[in-house]
Amino acid sequence: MKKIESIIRPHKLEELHTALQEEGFYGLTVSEVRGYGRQKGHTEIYRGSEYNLEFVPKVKVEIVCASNQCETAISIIMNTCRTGEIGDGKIFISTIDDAIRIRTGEAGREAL
Amino acid sequence: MKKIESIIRPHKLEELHTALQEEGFYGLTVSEVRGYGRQKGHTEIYRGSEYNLEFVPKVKVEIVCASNQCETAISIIMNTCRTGEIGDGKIFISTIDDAIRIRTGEAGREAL
Amino acid sequence: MKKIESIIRPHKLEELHTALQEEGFYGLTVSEVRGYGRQKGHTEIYRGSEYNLEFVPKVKVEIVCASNQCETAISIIMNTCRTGEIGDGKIFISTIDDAIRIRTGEAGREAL
Amino acid sequence: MENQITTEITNNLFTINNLWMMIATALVFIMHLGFATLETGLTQSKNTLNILFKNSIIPAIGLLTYAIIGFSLMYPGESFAGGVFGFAGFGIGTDAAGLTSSYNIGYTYWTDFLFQGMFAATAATIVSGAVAERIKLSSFLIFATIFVALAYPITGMWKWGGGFLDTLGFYDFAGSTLVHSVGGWGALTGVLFLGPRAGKFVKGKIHPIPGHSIPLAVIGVFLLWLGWFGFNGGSVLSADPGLVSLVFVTTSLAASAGAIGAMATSWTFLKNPDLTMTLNGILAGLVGITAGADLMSPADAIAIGFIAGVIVVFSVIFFDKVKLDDPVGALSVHLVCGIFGTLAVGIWGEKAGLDQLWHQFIGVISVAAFIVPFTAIIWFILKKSIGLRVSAEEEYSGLDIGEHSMEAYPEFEKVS
Amino acid sequence: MENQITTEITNNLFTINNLWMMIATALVFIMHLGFATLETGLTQSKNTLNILFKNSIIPAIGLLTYAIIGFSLMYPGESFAGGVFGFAGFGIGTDAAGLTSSYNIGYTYWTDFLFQGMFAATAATIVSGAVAERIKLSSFLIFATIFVALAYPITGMWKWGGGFLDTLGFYDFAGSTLVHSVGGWGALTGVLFLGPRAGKFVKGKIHPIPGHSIPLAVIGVFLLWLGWFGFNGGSVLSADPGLVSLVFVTTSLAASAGAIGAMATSWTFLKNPDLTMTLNGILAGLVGITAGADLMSPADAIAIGFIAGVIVVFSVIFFDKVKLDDPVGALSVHLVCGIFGTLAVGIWGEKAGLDQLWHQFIGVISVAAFIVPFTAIIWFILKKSIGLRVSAEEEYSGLDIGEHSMEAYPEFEKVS
Amino acid sequence: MENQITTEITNNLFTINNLWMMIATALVFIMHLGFATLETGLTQSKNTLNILFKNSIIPAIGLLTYAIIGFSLMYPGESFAGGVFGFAGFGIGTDAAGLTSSYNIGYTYWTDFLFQGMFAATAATIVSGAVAERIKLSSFLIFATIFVALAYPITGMWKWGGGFLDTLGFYDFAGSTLVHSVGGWGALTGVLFLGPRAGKFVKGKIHPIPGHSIPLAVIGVFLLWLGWFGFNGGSVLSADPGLVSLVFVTTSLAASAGAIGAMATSWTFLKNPDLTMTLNGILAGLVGITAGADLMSPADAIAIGFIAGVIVVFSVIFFDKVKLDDPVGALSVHLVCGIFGTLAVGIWGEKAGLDQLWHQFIGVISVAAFIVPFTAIIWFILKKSIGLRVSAEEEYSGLDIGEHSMEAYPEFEKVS
Ligand SMILES: Nc1ncnc2c1ncn2[C@@H]1O[C@H](COP(=O)(O)OP(=O)(O)O)[C@@H](O)[C@H]1O
Ligand SMILES: Nc1ncnc2c1ncn2[C@@H]1O[C@H](COP(=O)(O)OP(=O)(O)O)[C@@H](O)[C@H]1O
Ligand SMILES: Nc1ncnc2c1ncn2[C@@H]1O[C@H](COP(=O)(O)OP(=O)(O)O)[C@@H](O)[C@H]1O
Repeated sequence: MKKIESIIRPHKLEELHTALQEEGFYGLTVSEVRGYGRQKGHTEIYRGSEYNLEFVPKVKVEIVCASNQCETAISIIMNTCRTGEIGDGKIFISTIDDAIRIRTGEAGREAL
Repeated sequence: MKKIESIIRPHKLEELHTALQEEGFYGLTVSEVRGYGRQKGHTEIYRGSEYNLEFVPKVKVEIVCASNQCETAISIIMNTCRTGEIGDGKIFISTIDDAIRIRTGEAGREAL
Repeated sequence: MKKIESIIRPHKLEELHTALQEEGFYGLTVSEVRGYGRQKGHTEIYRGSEYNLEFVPKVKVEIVCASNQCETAISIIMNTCRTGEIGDGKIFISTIDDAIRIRTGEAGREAL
Repeated sequence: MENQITTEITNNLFTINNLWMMIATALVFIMHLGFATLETGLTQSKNTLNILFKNSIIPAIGLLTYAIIGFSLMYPGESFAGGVFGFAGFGIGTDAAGLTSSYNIGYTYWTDFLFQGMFAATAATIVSGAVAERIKLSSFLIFATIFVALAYPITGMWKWGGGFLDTLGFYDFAGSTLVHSVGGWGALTGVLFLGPRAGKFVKGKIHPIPGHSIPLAVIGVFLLWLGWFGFNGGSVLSADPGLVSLVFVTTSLAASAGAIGAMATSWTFLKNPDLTMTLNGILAGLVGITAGADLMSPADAIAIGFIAGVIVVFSVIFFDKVKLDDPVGALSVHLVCGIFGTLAVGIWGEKAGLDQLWHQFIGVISVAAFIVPFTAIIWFILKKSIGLRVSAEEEYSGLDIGEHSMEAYPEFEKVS
Repeated sequence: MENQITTEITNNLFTINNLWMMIATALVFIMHLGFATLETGLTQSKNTLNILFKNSIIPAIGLLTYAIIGFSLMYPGESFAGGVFGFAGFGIGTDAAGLTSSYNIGYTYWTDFLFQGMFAATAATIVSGAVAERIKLSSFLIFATIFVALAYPITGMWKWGGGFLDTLGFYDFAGSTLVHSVGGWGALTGVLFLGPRAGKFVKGKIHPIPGHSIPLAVIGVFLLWLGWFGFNGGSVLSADPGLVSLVFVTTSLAASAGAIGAMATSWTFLKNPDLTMTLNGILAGLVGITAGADLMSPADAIAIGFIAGVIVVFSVIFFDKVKLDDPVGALSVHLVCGIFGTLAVGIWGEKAGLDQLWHQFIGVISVAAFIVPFTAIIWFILKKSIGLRVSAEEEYSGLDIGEHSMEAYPEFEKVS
Repeated sequence: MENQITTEITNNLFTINNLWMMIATALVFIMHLGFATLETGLTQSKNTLNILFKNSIIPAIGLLTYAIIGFSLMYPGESFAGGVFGFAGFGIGTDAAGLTSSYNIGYTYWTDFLFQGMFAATAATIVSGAVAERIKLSSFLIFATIFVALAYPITGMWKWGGGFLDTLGFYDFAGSTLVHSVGGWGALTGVLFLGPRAGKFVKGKIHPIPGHSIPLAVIGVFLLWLGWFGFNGGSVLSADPGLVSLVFVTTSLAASAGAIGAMATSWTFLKNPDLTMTLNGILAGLVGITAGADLMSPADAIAIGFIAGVIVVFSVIFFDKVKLDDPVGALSVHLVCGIFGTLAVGIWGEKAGLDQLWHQFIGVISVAAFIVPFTAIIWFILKKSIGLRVSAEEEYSGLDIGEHSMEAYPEFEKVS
């Protein structure tokens, strides 16, 4: 079982989750984050003094799926979130030992 | 060492963390997330136009604990957060290589 | 490839990210979390009734880096975020299977 | 010639007086915004739109029902029969005389209607705060309509319309009883029928549910104080310089002393300089002075305000203790301090005396004796028919989504 | 002696009248805060500072240009030549006579200027809401300056300055056409030249972009209603008790009926008691009654307000359907209900009749025939020169950062 | 008969004048809400409740101390001895004559007290903004009480109570010096004793700490402008049509020009149309015109306002440069522009001339010579006794939790 964490542009979220649903991914978790990579933030000015906001608002999308679905998920993300401009974001893949559905107690792939 | 990430109903948080403390789990991290699984969001109407909010507000609770405490933690979560209705949430378990307490530099189980 | 998740005092963030950039870490993701460990929250009073806010506002900083850079990152965090007082926070290290840069499709260390 | 001069002088006075009464009307109007922001600030963000909806529609309901029926019920005039009930017919309207000083030296017929109509609507608003965060929108709107159309004008007539309380010698300058207690009693029965919000009292313990925006609450209280210049000052019913300016002073000093009283009490007894209590203290002082604002010396006003400020703090705690859940403190401010202010007329100021105290007491009791059963019956019928309370699920996810399918702050909810 | 007495009596009346007109001026002033908070509440938080910037600078631009040129254009007086255009020279100023009742029994020269100047600025504010969230700051400021300096006073003169519409018998008591439609037509051309906000209409579907703070919107509407007491009440141009108090009543009843009309319509047809529609309903009622607030009976006012409240809901939906993107509903409230209110003078009240209806229609058409091409030309020139619209990138990240390098709520954006 | 007629005519005038003065009082009252929201908007959310607490309690402290001692100190009247100090005894009260035109043709005794009392409280509020986000609540409350009870009325008497500055020929129409600079000097010593907020100046660099809510700041500035109609317009001390309406015009034009001046300056020199600067510009124009609002032509008012708007921007930057940390710009607005406005009376308008400029200068210096050491001593004693500043830990986590164990926006903090 894999967890695919992607940090994307906030306004791409709607497209991404529609595409995921169409391809049969029926669960995801989203949170608001800030970060930087190649893309840095901007300069703000307040009452005559400048300051740098290096952090850019992003959205983190977490998808837990069976290992064999991992490729599909990644390609959906690449297709919907890529603009070719700096700031498109990153995907991190890691391994999940187990998943449990609280309502039923089902575990493993059943739980997804 | 394991990380137990659970996505639960926001109003269950208080019960959960009281129960965890009683059972000797003295640390956790919470964040606000949105997501969907079986449970989808609702329809909103703004000035005559409908739109779907598929995402449901949830709370993510992260508990890092020794591998042998993992079972206990999970059963506490199941006991407190299960209502039997769709929307109870999910638990994801993964492996943590190491933990460090910043204040003292202690690592491993000492750090928890 | 490792993910270093540290839960730190919010006002240490600026120092930390400046130090990281100086040492050549050019990417990170930040989110607002609440939690407790040794450090608990405080008591609030509203219209005559007390209640405990056990959760303390913290910031979670996630850095994904090559395994051999992990030590350096940790020591930067220890140096900038440690005050010696309870509440300094924790670091959790875990393994990342792969990273992908959405813009270019590069994977692995190239993507960081 | 001389006649004409006298007429013109009278006309000028009439124009001045009427001008003040119109401005007082506008000031009372802005109290509705004060109530709206205060109630919003002291409740949770998930119910914000719902509360604002009620507060936005109440002035409309209040003015329209007052035009159709309320004004005639409260000031039946000629057609008035007996001391308890009178009715001058549906609708409003006047002949040319209603626009001259022969109607009243203080105001025209139209000003009269609008000033009184603005008062009427405040009574319903008081209820809205106490029953917030759990009442069904439709039930509340029906209640509010009946309440301002019937309950408020009927008791109002007993004193201001020349009814039996007026004959008796009961005194209520600007409505500690006729407006604030009336609203307060309706709020009390509402709270009793509805029960507390989910999560407020768990296993015998009080769980505070903090209001989501203190700035909104502060804006509300300042606007209410501002509006009170019109509420009390306009109740002089003319621009009489001595009387209106005295009322301005007693009103402001009572509000000030109420703030200090509540601050001191919360700081001493609750070990916390509690702003929400201090804000309630300002309102407590204002409600407390309302019944006798034209009778008090500055020292009296300070005494009444200060005591009201102390009372309101203990009252809030008391209602929590007895498990009556009132999110904004409306019972403490309007009911408890409304009664206190009414009685205060018998204790301080020009009319002080045991006789007067007794008349004041009769007034308080009479109004309660009508409003409590009257509103209880409405609540009861609503409960048995369409239901009073939203579902537990709706209460948990908020009335904004449940009743309106909208949110007050959609960006906090939407990820995009 | 008698002479002196008569003078003093007249002076007193002059002082009263002028006092009311100054207070009315202050009330119209506060409408600018009402517009500011309403527009802010109904738009996204990332554009909040930008909207507030525009609304904070508009009164300044309005009053200064009115002092320099507008007042002379609108009320050219003596030097007035022909029915379509007149100009009395740059700047303002008066001799001693301008401060006495020989200038006008209702107000001094200074009061006259300031009351009219406050009106002028509102016309530009109406545009600001409709073009929000995508217009370049500099372009808007240039447009607003030309609009209040030239367009508003020129058409205003046609009626209030004694121009051809006045001669014709066109009636517009407080500006349903001269203020609200004028602003509305400018808003319409602006929306046409700008196009919709990114994401509003995607693949033929309407994607609502909810406003970020309903409490701010409610504060705005209440302040607007309050200000309308001065807007309509001050348009009597004296403190005449009968007329001003009638205007207060018709204004309030129309607002109330507008609220009920919009609530009922949205609840029935959209299956949702929509607060933003109800708020627009209040404003619709106010705009609707403005042209004939002094001519209507209470029943007329209720009819006009209610219909305006119904109209505004369907109008909002209509503009969405035809893909004209107006974030705050300014077109529906000010243009559509401004036209309706103007025509209503021919349908209800003292002047009702086919002749009057025809004159009203001519007035509506004449103003449109001037404002639409005039503003279209400004928009066009701006578009071709410095550009009208911010970049897509700026629109996406917000005009606050793009135009001002600042944020309205920086803490929500900064992690620290 | 004629006598009676003359009396009635005088009474009417008295009633009109007093009515205006009461309304002006209500307008000055609402300035307190303006200050409250402005200061809240320009500071961090973690200190919001604390700031609102201070602003909510200051009117109470101000009015009560003014009733007990301030009014007698400032207007000692008969018992007045010497040009520097006088005292008419504790408390307030009047005989019947105080309610007639024999007290003053412009207002009753009660109106007099309340209008002046509302002014008094504003002086303390000015300090509150400058010392925000780090001062201990108890210390501030003690300071504010002494400040409004003693410092403000003593210097106020020098001019308005008929003291030596009045004799000298110093002119300060509505208080550029007596209110704004007085508050400003108190703020300056406070800022010096307190030091900057943690994190404002780090290693010689300025780190801006942006205010958390621009909408609140805008609401504040509009309410202050509104209140200024009463502040300046009421300082005519009657409803005199010519004078009050001139004051309305000069006040509004100065505010407008201040907005344009600050906008232009920030856009040109800081490359940024900065809304907080523009808002400060409006206030700068208002403070600048205050000393001579009744003496200026429209053109003078525009000049004064514009220059004040330019000054305020550079002043804000200057205070940052010299490391005086003033979160809301109170020093720049009230102290710097208060001085500028006072001197402006010698440069523009009816009284312009070197002599007058010299008198104005003496006035500025005299007030500084008293307020600076007086407030420095209070701050010093407070610092040595109970301490001035909250702990570093409390400053970091916010004064709302530290001083009040509450939060202004608890939902952002609570996960549930
Ligand atoms: N090494 C990293 N560790 C954690 N998060 C990262 C890292 N690099 C980038 N990110 C996250 O990904 C987001 C997008 O990065 P971006 O600058 O768009 O990458 P790219 O350089 O591939 O264009 C950043 O805002 C940050 O939140
Ligand atoms: N595959 C998944 N990957 C990531 N998060 C998920 C996944 N499935 C569910 N979630 C998260 O868990 C939450 C609860 O899911 P829910 O619909 O209650 O599950 P169930 O179907 O077990 O009732 C969702 O709102 C979402 O945040
Ligand atoms: N076991 C744990 N699992 C998850 N998060 C934890 C755990 N222990 C601590 N945390 C997080 O780390 C933060 C800092 O903990 P803290 O009390 O400062 O640790 P310490 O005891 O090392 O001083 C907490 O607020 C919480 O968010």
